[in-house]
Amino acid sequence: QDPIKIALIHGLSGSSFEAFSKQAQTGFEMGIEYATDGTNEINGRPIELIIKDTQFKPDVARAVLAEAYGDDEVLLAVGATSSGVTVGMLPIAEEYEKILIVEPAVADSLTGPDSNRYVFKTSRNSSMDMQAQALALQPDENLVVATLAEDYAFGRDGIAAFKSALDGSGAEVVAEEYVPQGTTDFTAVAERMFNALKDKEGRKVILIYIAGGGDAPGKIQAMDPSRYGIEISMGGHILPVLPTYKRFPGMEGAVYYYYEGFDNPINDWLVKEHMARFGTPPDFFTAGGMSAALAVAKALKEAPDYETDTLIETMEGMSWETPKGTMTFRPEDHQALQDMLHFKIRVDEGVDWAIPEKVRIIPADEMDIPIGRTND
Amino acid sequence: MTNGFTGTLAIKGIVLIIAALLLFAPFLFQDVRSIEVAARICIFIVLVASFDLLIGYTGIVSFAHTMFFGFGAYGAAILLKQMGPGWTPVLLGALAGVAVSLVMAVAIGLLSLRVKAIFFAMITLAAASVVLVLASQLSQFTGGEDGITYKAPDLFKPATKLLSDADGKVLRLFDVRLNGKLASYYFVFLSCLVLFVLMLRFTGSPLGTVLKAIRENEARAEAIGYRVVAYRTFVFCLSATIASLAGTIYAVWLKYTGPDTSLSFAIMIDILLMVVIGGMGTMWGAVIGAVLLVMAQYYLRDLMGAAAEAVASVPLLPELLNPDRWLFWLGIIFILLVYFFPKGIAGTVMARDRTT
Amino acid sequence: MTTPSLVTQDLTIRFGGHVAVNAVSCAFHPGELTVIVGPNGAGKTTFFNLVSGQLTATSGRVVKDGTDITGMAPSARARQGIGRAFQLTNLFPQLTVLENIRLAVQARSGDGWRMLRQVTAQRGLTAQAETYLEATRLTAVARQPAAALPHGDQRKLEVALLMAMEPDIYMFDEPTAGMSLDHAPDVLELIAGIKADPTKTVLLVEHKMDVVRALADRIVVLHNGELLADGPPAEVMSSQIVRDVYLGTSGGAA
Amino acid sequence: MEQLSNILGRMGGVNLLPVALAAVAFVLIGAPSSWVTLTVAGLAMGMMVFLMASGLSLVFGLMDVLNFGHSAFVSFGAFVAATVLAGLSGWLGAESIALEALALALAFLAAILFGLVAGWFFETVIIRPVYRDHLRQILITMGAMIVAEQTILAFWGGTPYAVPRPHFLEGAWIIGDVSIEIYRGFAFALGLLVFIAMVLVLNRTRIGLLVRAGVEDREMVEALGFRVDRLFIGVFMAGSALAALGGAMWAGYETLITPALGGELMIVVFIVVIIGGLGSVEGTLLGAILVGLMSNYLGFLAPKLALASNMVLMVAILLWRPNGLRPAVK
Amino acid sequence: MTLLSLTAMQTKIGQYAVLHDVGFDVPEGGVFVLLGRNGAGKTTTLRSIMGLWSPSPGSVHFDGQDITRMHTADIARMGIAYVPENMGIFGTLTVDENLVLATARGRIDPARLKRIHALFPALERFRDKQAWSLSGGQKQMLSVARAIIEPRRLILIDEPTKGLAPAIVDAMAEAFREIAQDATILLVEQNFNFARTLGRDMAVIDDGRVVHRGSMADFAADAALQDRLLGLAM
Ligand SMILES: Nc1ncnc2c1ncn2[C@@H]1O[C@H](COP(=O)(O)OP(=O)(O)OP(=O)(O)O)[C@@H](O)[C@H]1O
Ligand SMILES: Nc1ncnc2c1ncn2[C@@H]1O[C@H](COP(=O)(O)OP(=O)(O)OP(=O)(O)O)[C@@H](O)[C@H]1O
Ligand SMILES: [Mg+2]
Ligand SMILES: [Mg+2]
Repeated sequence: QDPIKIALIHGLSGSSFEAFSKQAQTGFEMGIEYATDGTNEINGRPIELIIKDTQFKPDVARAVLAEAYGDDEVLLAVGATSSGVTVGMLPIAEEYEKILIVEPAVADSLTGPDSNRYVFKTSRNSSMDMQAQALALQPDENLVVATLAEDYAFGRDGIAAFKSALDGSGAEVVAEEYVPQGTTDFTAVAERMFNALKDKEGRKVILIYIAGGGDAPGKIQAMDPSRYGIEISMGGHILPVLPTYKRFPGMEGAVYYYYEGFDNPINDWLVKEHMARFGTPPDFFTAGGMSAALAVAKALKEAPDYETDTLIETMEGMSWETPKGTMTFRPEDHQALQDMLHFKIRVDEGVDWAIPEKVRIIPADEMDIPIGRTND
Repeated sequence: MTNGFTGTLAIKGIVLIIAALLLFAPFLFQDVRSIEVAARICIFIVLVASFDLLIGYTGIVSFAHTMFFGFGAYGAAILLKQMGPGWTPVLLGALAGVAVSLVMAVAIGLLSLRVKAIFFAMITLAAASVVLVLASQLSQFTGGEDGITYKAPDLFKPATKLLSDADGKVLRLFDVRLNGKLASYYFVFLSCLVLFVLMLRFTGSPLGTVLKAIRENEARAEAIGYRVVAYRTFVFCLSATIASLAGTIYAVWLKYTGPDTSLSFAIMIDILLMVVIGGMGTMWGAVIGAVLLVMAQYYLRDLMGAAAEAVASVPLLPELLNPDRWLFWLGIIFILLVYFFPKGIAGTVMARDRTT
Repeated sequence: MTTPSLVTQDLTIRFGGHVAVNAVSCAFHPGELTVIVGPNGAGKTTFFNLVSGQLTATSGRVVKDGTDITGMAPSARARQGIGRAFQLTNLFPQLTVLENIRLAVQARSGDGWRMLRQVTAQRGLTAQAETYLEATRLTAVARQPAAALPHGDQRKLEVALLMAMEPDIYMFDEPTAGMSLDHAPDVLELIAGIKADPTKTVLLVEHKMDVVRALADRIVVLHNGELLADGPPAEVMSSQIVRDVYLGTSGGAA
Repeated sequence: MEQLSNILGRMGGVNLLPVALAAVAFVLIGAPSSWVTLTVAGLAMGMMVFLMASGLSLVFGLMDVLNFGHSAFVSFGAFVAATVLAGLSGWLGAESIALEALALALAFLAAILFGLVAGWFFETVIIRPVYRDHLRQILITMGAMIVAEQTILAFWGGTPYAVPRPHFLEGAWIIGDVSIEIYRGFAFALGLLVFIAMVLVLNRTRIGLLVRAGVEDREMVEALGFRVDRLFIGVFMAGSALAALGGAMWAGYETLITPALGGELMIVVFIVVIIGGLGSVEGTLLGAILVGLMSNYLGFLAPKLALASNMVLMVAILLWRPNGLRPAVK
Repeated sequence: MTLLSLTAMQTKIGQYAVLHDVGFDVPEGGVFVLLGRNGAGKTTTLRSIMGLWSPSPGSVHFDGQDITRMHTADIARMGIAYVPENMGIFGTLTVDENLVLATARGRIDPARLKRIHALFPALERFRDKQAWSLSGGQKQMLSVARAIIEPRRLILIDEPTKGLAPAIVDAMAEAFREIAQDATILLVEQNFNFARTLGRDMAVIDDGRVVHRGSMADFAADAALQDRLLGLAM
């Protein structure tokens, strides 16, 4: 039987984010394994994974994606890690008229106007992060917020999404601060936010939305915002970063995935197998990769034939089970809508990292994720 | 002296072969990746050669070369995005890119009159990083980190039929479809060829000799009557213009422009690597360097994968040959090259002629 | 007497508190060879630097053939016809001897800005350059990089570069320093040849008294940056003050 | 005019720049507590940058070697120190200040040792063939930087690495409305110590002179009876050790580090060395403090401009003084 | 007593054989003069002694010890000073710093410094000036001063009078005579008149070979020999 070829296209060298790519690929492989009960076959055809490296360069990514579609004749491709690289890849899918599943790149724009009907996205987007975060704050008239984000599209979009989630709740954003990417010293901006908040009444929160390093929360916490009654709020993070959350016991926020936060058979299997094989619990990108694989597997099982158009029809509106519950590809822009985890930080000296304990699952339909693009 | 020029001949021969391979690339290698690689090689040859005008011929160390490349790329990209596909935006974009490049080059060039070479290098580095940040901040024009995708002129659409047979299907020549993709490749190839030949003429001209003299001994060049400042500013502008044009060509070819394809420091490092590997101060070196490094970027990984499998039973070796560590090896090879072939490949081979 | 081709008026330069050249006014005429002597540090090289533009005067003027060139860049002065050989050898080390010379010839022809014509096609240029090599007896080493020449030959190349510029005003700064006795005559002969041309002005800094005696039409003595004496060789050399500050007891016979 | 500059010169000349900057900032900021917080933070940040830049300045200023691989020493220093701290996390949890301090000292020592060894290796293998050749230095050290970054990736992986920090350095001193991070105070003290040590060594011994002379004419220094090769190795090792120490210090400040850390800091470190002027430790300190203050003040007053502040500062200073503020070499 | 002895030195620079056969003995005390045309190999000989090039085959013995393969710095520490042809001045250092570097302990003997300043007054006047701004002759003085700032056993001097004013040349000759009281000087000179008054023994190099050895007195007396070996046309 002819194998079904799938290309995994991620950045595997040239940036320290390569570790995330590897998680995504591990997750994908485990997802296929789970979906095929270890046979690695769907409808009697073996799955063949072709792995390619974008080197975190959009031009290289375009070339290897084109190669996957054109020379390797894969059925569909999955990728990539960084948003910029992935944006560059979108038109190639259209050119070759083959499906591209975006995972784990985050940006909203990947399902935006520049995207096309060949693109599906299983990863979350920034709007989900920030809306979930806003909901986790349980906003009301009593809430005053200062926001801190990095000064580029990702940061500004995130804050916009956050504000739109606060709309109508009565909560007030009194300061919006943006720092250059790569900022490592937050004293100045913290002073600005303190000055904006300290004389306000109510629950005062600094919301931090910074993807890069720099440890803004830790540094602002070190300036003791509690003396003005200000608390810090931020979303959850990948496991390697969670040790730094030990400084924020009791903090509440929302996160894409934490292995103890989701309770379903797929996640149980994933956690158990991952612990057994790698000695560590699965992280964001493992779960993401697995979700993408499960989507592919379901589509392949259900589609009557493997023409691209048939697959697209099958996948539009499709719901499937993942380690973090049910996801659904929204028909309009092919973004997978998904649940998020509302957590509260618990510090346990016996655990190396801070534990984001589940408060509740924020169901997908509670969030109002803007539609990026409408099909034709 | 008599058996002299074998080295130079060898290098020229290799360059000619490369040129022939590039000319027939679409017919010789019919897979997708090869064409991408070939186009990238063409563009980087021009980019590296224009950088060599600065570093190799005139002895100016600049880290702003990708900035000029980026101006050209973004010029075309933004206009193609705003105005839709067509030749006017490409031309206007090229012009705009060159204009901005010239303004910046003159401004930076005038600064260079006052400060030491190494400080000049740092200023260019600073300018380049400011532009990089600007590109990410002015996201409404530049698409920010994510860059912009757009459509190239209709002629280059893969669906365009250059020639069609009786049924209206695209005609094939030696099994190669004569479609827009092919046109696009030859657009890249020919424009790069023209730019490269122009630069070749520059370096062989009296102007080229003056540049070398400035590199060797600036004060003495001034003393025998050359206005060093004017010459330096001129090459800086010239090299910026060519880099900018190369950027425009790349933008048209790629149909995507973003910081990582046109502005990032990684490209600057690539350019430096290519110049050094090929050999500074000779245009042939640019060709050889660009070919080798682009090939390495696209194939070294696969090669290492194969090698790692081949030695899978040996301990440690497969770990070291892990394809994801290909940059490690590139770095090592690079150090060895600088160490053992300070003049680069072309320079070393050609230097033999002198000593015989 | 002819009109002077080069005039300095109150030429002065200060380095911090130190006045290296102090109000030197002097005129130089075509067809005349002026030797500038003076103790080490007297300001001879600095005076040359002011005339050829490597340094800019603190005050005073330099006038060539009626044109004020005080503020001009060295390259502009070179194009005005002021040529200069350096005391410390100052060449294009990695270029060959021939290329070194060709650069000077080309500077004069004004071809430096040509971008599309090929050097190899300019046979005339190379031919001219070769005549200067012959004149300085450097033909044998024409294809060697300048850096590989022994000191004496580098000094000759320094002179050859100046010859190739064909200026109106030749300035030699100790051209024979470090040249062996069998090489020095070649250079002196060349200088004598230029001196014979009534349109050329020659300035020469030299410490070897036999050379001075053989060539000088006129001697200018600098001391502590000031013009101490100026006149025909015999007169200047015999003056007591020159003996005191410059020649010393042996009268330069050592 | 001349008189004015004379008076200024006697009062400290360019050394007054930070004071002037602080004075202007005081007027613009208005709120004294914010001003104090920012000034102290800026000074400490400057000191931390100085720690990283001092090694580069030493190697760049004295030996005229442009070491782009310097960032690799910074990253390595950070990771080595972080690894030691992680290994000793038991001591950090033990709530004993002495044990915590010991763990910290050991971590720094490990970083320094690593810097010394790596510096020795780097000088002998990478730098030795390219003395006096700037271009090849830039190139070969960039190659080395790539290799070093890949090595870090291979050893520590690409995921961010959390750095445990002794408890006694956590938090801040709060005085009225002013907050001073304790860690910054520590950084300030350490930076000052390093600065004094360097000034003493360079001024009390001929090392500085010898190295500069050796760069200019290596053979002549040897002909005067000095082993230039050993001297250069020594200086290079010292420079690398300082870089590693700076990296270790930075790791503690950042608490979450990635292999890209050194590279990200490199531009600011280069700017500091250049603003300060080549070859002078005093200049580097001055440059570092200016950069630290400037970014904090601008970050408060006009965050939009903070991004370009370092670049603007560098270009302005170079236009004013083409050789930097306090060049040791003219 | 022979202080320095060169035997059948051959030195290659890159692939050029420069010295083919250089051998002579320098007796202790006095001035030994090495003559030869441009490019004959005089500088190369001095550099080979200093260990800056390495002769092979051939050997250099100093005070009975083989120093052929020793490191330049160790050779210098044996009490050999070198005044190179290009003067080897450290331009970015001041005049005084140049002198300090030439001492073993970093301290200058004030008496010696005084003598040097008396000999070369310019060095006193410009002691805090950066050396690159000195005039050509002043640099030459500094270079010689560095060689004699401490007592040495052997001083190699390459063309010290080049570019010096006659009065200074006289002073220099005087200085050398004085130095030669307690040190040996190996002097490379083009200025034959200068060399003649100083030298006791001498050798002539041509094309990398020693073509004549003998006493200066004999050589100075033999005009035909001078003419043949040096081309003394003047
Ligand atoms: N750029 C400079 N900066 C400071 N001082 C300088 C500079 N150039 C020259 N001088 C000083 O000016 C004086 C004159 O130097 P100059 O080189 O003109 O002397 P010279 O007459 O050519 O001597 P020599 O015969 O030794 O070459 C010297 O004392 C020198 O130190
Ligand atoms: N670095 C070098 N590379 C190649 N050849 C060299 C080099 N240095 C010297 N030579 C050659 O070695 C020969 C001897 O040179 P050397 O400098 O010893 O001569 P010299 O007797 O000191 O002459 P001069 O009186 O001109 O200083 C010359 O022919 C020269 O071309
Ligand atoms: Mg002089
Ligand atoms: Mg010599």
